[in-house]
Amino acid sequence: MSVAVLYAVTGLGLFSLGLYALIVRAHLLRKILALNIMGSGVFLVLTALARRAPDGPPDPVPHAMVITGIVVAVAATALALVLLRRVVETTGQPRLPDPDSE
Amino acid sequence: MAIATLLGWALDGLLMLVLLWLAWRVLACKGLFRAVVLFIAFGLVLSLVWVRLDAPDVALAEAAIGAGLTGALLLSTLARLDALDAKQDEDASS
Amino acid sequence: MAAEHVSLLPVLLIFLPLIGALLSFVFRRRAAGLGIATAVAVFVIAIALAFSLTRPQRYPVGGWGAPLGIDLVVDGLSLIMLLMSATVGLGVSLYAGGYFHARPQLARAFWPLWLGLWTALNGLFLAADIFNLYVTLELLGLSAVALAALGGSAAALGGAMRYLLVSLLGSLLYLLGVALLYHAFGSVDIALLGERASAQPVTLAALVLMTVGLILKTALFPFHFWLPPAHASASSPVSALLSALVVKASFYILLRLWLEIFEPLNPGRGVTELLGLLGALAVLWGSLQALRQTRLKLLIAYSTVAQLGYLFLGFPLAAAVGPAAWQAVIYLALSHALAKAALFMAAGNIVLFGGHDRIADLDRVVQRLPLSLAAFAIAGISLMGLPPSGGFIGKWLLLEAAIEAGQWWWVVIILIGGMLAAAYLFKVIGFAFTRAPVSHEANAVPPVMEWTALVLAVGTVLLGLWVSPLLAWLATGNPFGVGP
Amino acid sequence: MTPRGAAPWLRFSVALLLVGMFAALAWVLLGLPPRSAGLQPQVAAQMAVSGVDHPVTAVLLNFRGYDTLLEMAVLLLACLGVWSLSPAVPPTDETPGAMLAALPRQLVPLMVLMAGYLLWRGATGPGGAFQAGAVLGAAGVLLLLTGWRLPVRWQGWRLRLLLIAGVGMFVLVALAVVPASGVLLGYPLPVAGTLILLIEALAGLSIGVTLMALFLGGEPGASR
Repeated sequence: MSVAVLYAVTGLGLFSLGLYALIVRAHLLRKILALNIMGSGVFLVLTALARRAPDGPPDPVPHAMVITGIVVAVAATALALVLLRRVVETTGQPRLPDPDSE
Repeated sequence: MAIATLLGWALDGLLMLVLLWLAWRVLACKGLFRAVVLFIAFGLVLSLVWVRLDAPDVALAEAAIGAGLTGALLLSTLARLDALDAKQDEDASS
Repeated sequence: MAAEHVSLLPVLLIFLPLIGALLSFVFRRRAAGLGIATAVAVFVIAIALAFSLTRPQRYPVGGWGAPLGIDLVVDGLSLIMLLMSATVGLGVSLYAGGYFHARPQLARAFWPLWLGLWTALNGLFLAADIFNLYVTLELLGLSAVALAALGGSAAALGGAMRYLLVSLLGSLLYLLGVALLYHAFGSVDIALLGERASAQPVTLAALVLMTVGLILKTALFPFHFWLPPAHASASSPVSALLSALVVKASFYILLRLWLEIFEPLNPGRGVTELLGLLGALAVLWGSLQALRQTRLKLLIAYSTVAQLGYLFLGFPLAAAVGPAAWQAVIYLALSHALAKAALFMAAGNIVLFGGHDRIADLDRVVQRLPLSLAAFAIAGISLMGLPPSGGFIGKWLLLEAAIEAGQWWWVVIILIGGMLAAAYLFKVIGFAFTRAPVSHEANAVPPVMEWTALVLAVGTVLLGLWVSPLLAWLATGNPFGVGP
Repeated sequence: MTPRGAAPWLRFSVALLLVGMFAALAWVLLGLPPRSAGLQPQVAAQMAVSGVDHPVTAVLLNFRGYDTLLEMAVLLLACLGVWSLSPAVPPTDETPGAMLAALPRQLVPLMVLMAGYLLWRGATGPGGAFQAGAVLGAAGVLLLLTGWRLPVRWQGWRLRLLLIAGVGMFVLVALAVVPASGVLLGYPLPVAGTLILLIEALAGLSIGVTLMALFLGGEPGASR
C-alpha cells in the first residue's frame, strides 16, 4: 500500500464528509462549503493516483484536469454565493424554501 | 536516507489527518465565520499536500484560487449576509 | 495528420454559438439581433450536417488524437440530438426575441447565457471524452442555473439555488467516476475505455457513481424534486429550454456511457430493471402530480418528470430486444423536446396575456389566443401519444419492443401514462373554454411568440410523418451497436 | 437564525449509507494496480512538438487545450450569471485611508510583476495563465478591499472586452490555425510556443479581471 493510494483514500474521506454535510446541514453557506470540500476530495483522488508512475515524474494529465477543476469550482462557488445572497434578500432565510409550501 | 523516508511518511500521515480534521471542523463547527476561516486553512494545507504529491502547478492554483480567492469570496459574502441580518433585525424591532 | 478530409461543420456547431455569446456580451445593444442571427446560422449548419453525414466521423482536436488529445465524434445519435437542439434553439431564440423585447435588462443577460448554454449542449453531444463531457456539463449547468434565476422572484431564486446544488453534486459524482476510470484504464476517451474496460469492481463503482450523478441531473424519480420549482418559476423561454433540452443532455451522456462502456460488460439484469422501474414510477408519479397542480407552468413541469420516465424504459427493453427500444426512446425524446418547448411557450403567452397561470382562471383564452391554444392542443396530442405525432410513433415503437420482449407490465405503464397525460392536458383545455368568475387585464402578445409555439407544435406532427428519414439518420454509424 | 439540521434518524441513516460508500470505494482504490504511468509516457513523447517545455502547460494549452478553452467559457459565464443576479455596483467616491492606500501601492506592482513572471515561467516550469491570472485577481481584490474602483472610462464595453479577451483569443487562434494545419487548435510547430504564450497572456489577464469582477459582485457602473 503506497502513500499515493492513502492520499486517494483521504480524498474519498473528504468526499464522504462533504456529502454528509451537504445532505444534513441546512444553511446554504454550509452546503456550498460542503460541495467545495467534496470537490477537493475528488481532486485529491485524481492527483494522488497520478503519482503511481514507476520512478518517473507523475502523470501530468490529471494535474491539468485538477487545475481545470479548481477554476470551474471557483466559478460555481461565486455563482452559488451570489444566489445565496439573493435568496436571503428575497426570503430572509439562508436555507432552501420547502418545495411543498407554495 | 531511512530517517528521511520515515519523516516523509510521518509528514504525509499528519497532513492526511489534519486535512480530514479541518474538513470535519469546517462542516460541523459553530459559527459561519469560523467555518470560513477553517476552510481557508483547509485550502492552504491542501496546497501543501499538492506539493507532497509532486504537483506544484496544482499547489499554486490551489493557494491562489482555491484558498485565496474562494476565501475572499466567502468572507465578503459573510459580511454582506451580516449586513442583511442587521437590517432585518432593525425592521423587526421598529 | 488526418489523412481523410474531415468536415468542419461539427466544430462550427460548437464555435458559432460561443462566438455569438461573446459578441452579444460585448455589443449588448445588438444582443437580440446577434443572437437570432447565430441561431439561424446554427440551424442551417445542423441541417447541412444532417444531409452530408454518411458515416460517423471522428475529429481529433489539435491533431493529437485519443488518448493524449480530445476527439469529437458525430454519429447518428449525436446528429439527432444536434438537430433537436438546433430546432428548439431556433424556435426559442425567435420566441425570446419577442419575449425580452420589452425587458432590455433581462435581454442583455439572456442572450450571452443562452448562447453559452447552446455551446455547452452542442459540445456535449459531440464529445467523445468523459473529462471533456464533465467540462461541458459544468458549462451547461452554470448557464442553465443563471438562466433559471433570471426571473428574479423568490420562487425563481430558490428554485435556481436548489438546481445549482443538485447540478454540482451530480457533476462531482460523475467526476469521481471519471477519476476512477482514468486511473484504472489510462484514458478518458469513450471508445478506448470501451475497448479496455473489463468487468471488475472499479468499473462497477464508476458505473454506479456516474449513473447516480447523471440521473440526479436528469431528474429521474425519486431525484425529480428539484425540477418542477426550477422549471416552472423560470421565465418562459428559459422554461422551454430547460425542459426541452437541458435534461436530455445528461440522459444522452448516460446512454452513451451505457452503450459504449458498461453494457458490453453485462452488469446484470438488476441495473436495467431498476432503471426501468424508476422510469415507470416517474411516469405514474409525475402524471399524478401534474393532475393535481393548479398552476399551468407547474403542471407542464411535472409532465416533464413523467415524460422523462419513458426514456428509462429503454434500459430493460433494450436488454431484452436490442436497439429497437433505443430507437423508440430517442424518438420520444425528440418529440418531447418539440412538444414541451411548444407547451411552455404557449403557457408563456397565456401568462403574458392574463398576468397569471392559474388554470381555473384561464377565462376563455381559446377565443382570445387561438394560436397559442392550438399550439397547446397539438403539442398535447404528441404528449398523449395520439396519431399523427412523433409521440405516437415513439410510444408505438416502445410498445412494440415491450410486446416483443413479452414484458406486458411496461405496456400497462405506457398506456396508463398516456391516459393520465390526456387527463391533465384536457383539464387545461377545458378551463380555456370556460368563463372565469373574475375577468382580468389583458396584455398584447407579440405574434412571433404565438407563431413559434405553433410551428414547434406542428413540428411534432411532422415527426409523426417523417419517420423513415429520421430513423435512417439515427442509424448512421449504428450507435446502438447490433453486434460487432 | 441558525437553521435546524435534519432529523436524527435521517442523519443516522445517511451516515450509515456514506460509511458504506466510503468503505466500498476505498476497497476499490486499494485494488487498483499499485504502479501505473497513466499518460505520462505519451506526454513525454510529444513534448518536443508541443511548443513548450513544461508538461502540465503542454497538456493544458496544447494536448487538451480544447478543455481549457471551454473552462474559460465557464468562468466567463459564471461572471455573467453573477452580473445578471446582483444589482450594479455604483461608482463610488470613497477614498481609502492613508494606511490602506499605502499597502496596495507597495504590493500591487509586486503582484503584477509576479503574475508576469508566473506567466513567462509557465513555458518551462510550474506556473502559467491560471496561476498568473489568480495572482492578478488577488492584486485586484486587494485594491477593491481598499476602496479602489475601476475608473469610469474603463467600465462598460472596455471592461467587457477585457473579460472576453482570453476566450476570444483562444477561439481566434483555434480557428485561425485550421487552414495551416487542417485541424482545430493544431498549432503549426514553428509558432506553437508563440501562440501558446499569446493565448496565455490574454487568458491570464481575463482570468484576473474576471476573478476581480466575481469578487465585486455586480456589474460596475451598469445602469439599472
